[in-house]
Amino acid sequence: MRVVRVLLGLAAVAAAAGCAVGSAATTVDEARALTAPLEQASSAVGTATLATELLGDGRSIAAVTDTALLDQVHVLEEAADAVATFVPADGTGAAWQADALTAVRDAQLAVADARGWANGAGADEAAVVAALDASATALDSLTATLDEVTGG
Amino acid sequence: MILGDLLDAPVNGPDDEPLGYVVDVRFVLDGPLDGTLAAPRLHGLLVSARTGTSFLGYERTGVRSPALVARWLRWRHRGTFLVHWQDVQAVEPGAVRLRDGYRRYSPDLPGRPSQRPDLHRAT
Amino acid sequence: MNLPPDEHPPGLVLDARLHLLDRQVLDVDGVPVCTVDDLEVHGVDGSDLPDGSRPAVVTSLLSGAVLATRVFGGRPPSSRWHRIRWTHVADVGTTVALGVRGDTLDVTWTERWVRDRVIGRLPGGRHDPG
Amino acid sequence: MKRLLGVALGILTAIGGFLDIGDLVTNAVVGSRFGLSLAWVVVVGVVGICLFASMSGRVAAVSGRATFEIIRERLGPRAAGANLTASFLINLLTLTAEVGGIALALQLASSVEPRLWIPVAALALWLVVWRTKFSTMENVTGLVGLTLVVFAVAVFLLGPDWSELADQAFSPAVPAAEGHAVYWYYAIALFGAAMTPYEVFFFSSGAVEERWTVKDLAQSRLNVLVGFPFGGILSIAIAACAAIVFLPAGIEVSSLSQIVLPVALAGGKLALAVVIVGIVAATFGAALETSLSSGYTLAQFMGWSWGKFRRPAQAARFHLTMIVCILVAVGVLMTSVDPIKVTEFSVVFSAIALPLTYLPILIVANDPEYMGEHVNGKVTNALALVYLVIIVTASVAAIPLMIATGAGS
Repeated sequence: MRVVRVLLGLAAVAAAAGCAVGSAATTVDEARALTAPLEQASSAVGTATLATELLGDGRSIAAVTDTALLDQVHVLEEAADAVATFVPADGTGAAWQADALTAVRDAQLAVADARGWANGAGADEAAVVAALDASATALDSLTATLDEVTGG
Repeated sequence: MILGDLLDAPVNGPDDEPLGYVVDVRFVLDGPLDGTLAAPRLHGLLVSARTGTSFLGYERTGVRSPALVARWLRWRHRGTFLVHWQDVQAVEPGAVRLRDGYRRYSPDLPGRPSQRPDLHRAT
Repeated sequence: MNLPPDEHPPGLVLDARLHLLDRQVLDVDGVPVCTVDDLEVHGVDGSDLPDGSRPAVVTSLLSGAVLATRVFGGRPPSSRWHRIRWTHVADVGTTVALGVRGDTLDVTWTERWVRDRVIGRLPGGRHDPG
Repeated sequence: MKRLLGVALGILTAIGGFLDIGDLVTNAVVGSRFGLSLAWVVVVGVVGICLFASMSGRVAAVSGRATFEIIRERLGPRAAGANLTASFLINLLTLTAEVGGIALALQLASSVEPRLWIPVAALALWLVVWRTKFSTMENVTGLVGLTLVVFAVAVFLLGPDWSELADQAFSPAVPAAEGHAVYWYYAIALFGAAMTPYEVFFFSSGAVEERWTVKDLAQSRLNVLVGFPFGGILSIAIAACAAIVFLPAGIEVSSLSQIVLPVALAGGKLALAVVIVGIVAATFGAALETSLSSGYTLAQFMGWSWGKFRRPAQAARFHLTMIVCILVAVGVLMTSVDPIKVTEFSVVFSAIALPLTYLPILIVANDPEYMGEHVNGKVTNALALVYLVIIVTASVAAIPLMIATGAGS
């Protein structure tokens, strides 16, 4: 019985800790909370670029690239969700959130375009890759800005 | 009676002093012939001060390895003893009582290294 | 503390928990039947509640519904035991071997029910794999 | 000549059968986040599974008793029942992950969404369990699974900076971007992926299925001691592929489609086709092993008739158990749960449950009543005790680490 009580106690502490992160108190915490979904989004864009280039070079088949891009659409959805549900404490945080949301939305657009191209719809490879690169650059520079705040 | 009635039952001495619990029941295949085998005759009870843990037989067999596991389990069940069935005065609901002048024996299994002689090289 | 050694009994020595309970029971063809969940003990005079005044012997292996009470405690109603008479036991080693076929025993009724109602009715269920 | 072929076949199927969805996913995730700095865990895990599998195989060959019969006999109904509950549920979780893995791999080949593949995969799975001979099943999935060697080939084709990879592997350090708790959490996940308990249920029951005797001990030892380390090398190759391509780009692996991209980069369409075939074979083989393990564990605990060498009607409850488990796995997957997430949980829970199966096997392998002169030697026991400590430590640390790291996120 004692073990159960200790476990319940631990669970309560863990839950409380989880809530504390949800309502970030300091600017550093805010920056950190936004960095995670941005890194997730860069990872998705990086994967999408690789999958697209492989198909363009004839090293991948359409089904694999299509699946890889679809998986990245889901990853970006998760990232966008994390940014959109973030509650900023002040004006700086709100501005960061707006920038992050734009960057992630642009990434979603770029990956969706890439998937359209992989399935033979419009655009050309160069344009698709350029859009992905631009999105990656935007995500990276925003992450760099936030990193300066967190000191990471 | 089923064996479940005996196993883990508390054991009391002739003056109702608690001695421990029945951790196992020893049978010997020398009862009256029943089918192809002799019926297992109830030979005695193994009594330990502790109950509720699996002791995996280490306190009764000659197995000494792996050394750490064997030593720990033997230590947990130190003080286990055997009493003969003849020394059991009564099996009451929830308790076993021993008769006056009962004797304790070593719980070691006599001469029983392996039931698979085919697995031992001829010595 | 050195206890005197027990006299060396003439027959094979079996500790119930160590050598009988939870052992696999195999029928005469080597087919698994059940595990030993409990043992039924009677006095040699047939009494159901023996004590040390007269010898007692194992008359049956018990299996089936006894498992639940062994895990969760309590005493099973005797109507729900499945008995395998000791007469049918042919050998005791790392398994308990019977001298009869498992299909003839009450304890395998669930196996037969599942075979007759489910598995035996699916196509290929009664053929050798291959 | 025939004997030599038999030996080669045994080793090759052991290599091909070593990898499953857990190894694929965990190694790729770890490679993309930690490089090769956790490769040592794979080595520790492979030595452990060699020790554990050869011990349970020896017990099964000498005594004819499979793992769960022994667990029940040694631990009694209560402890063994708790053990069964845990092992059975984790095995079911692993089965679910493997079936999901088959569907994801087929999606890679077809673009058809996994939910449409799941029932197809499950039906194929059941048909093989129902009708195919044990040895055919083992050999075919094992040999086709060997195509995963393409991961090792890909590492060479990618032309990595070998000194950097060696540096990661031989002087492991926690990467700057990751915390220590996360590092150790993934160490436990990798250990669980390499030492999944179902492999032991399957291995010991398989020894009974194939009627191994003392005469087959040398062959079985060879299969394990040569086959599993090669399987371990393939695991490290998967991590290396991810470390070479994804780690510098800051890409985190979260799907099966990412795992095959380095192979495509290295070897083009042909290599890609080969790796997809390999993943289908590996996950299908592991799905078969886990389906059978669900039947083995329950039937052996209850004392039911079991085994693929019998007609299904002669092992009715065993076959019914497998049918129900496959249906449950399909039901869970149809809720659109992510099979990769299921996999990540299944390997960690495997690590948690390891001591439950490991200890009884160790004790019986020392019991002359079962083993006669084939009891463990001194060296085996010394090593086995070291592993007992490692396994218990990993098991105890797993849950706190899981909570502290939010399951590695």
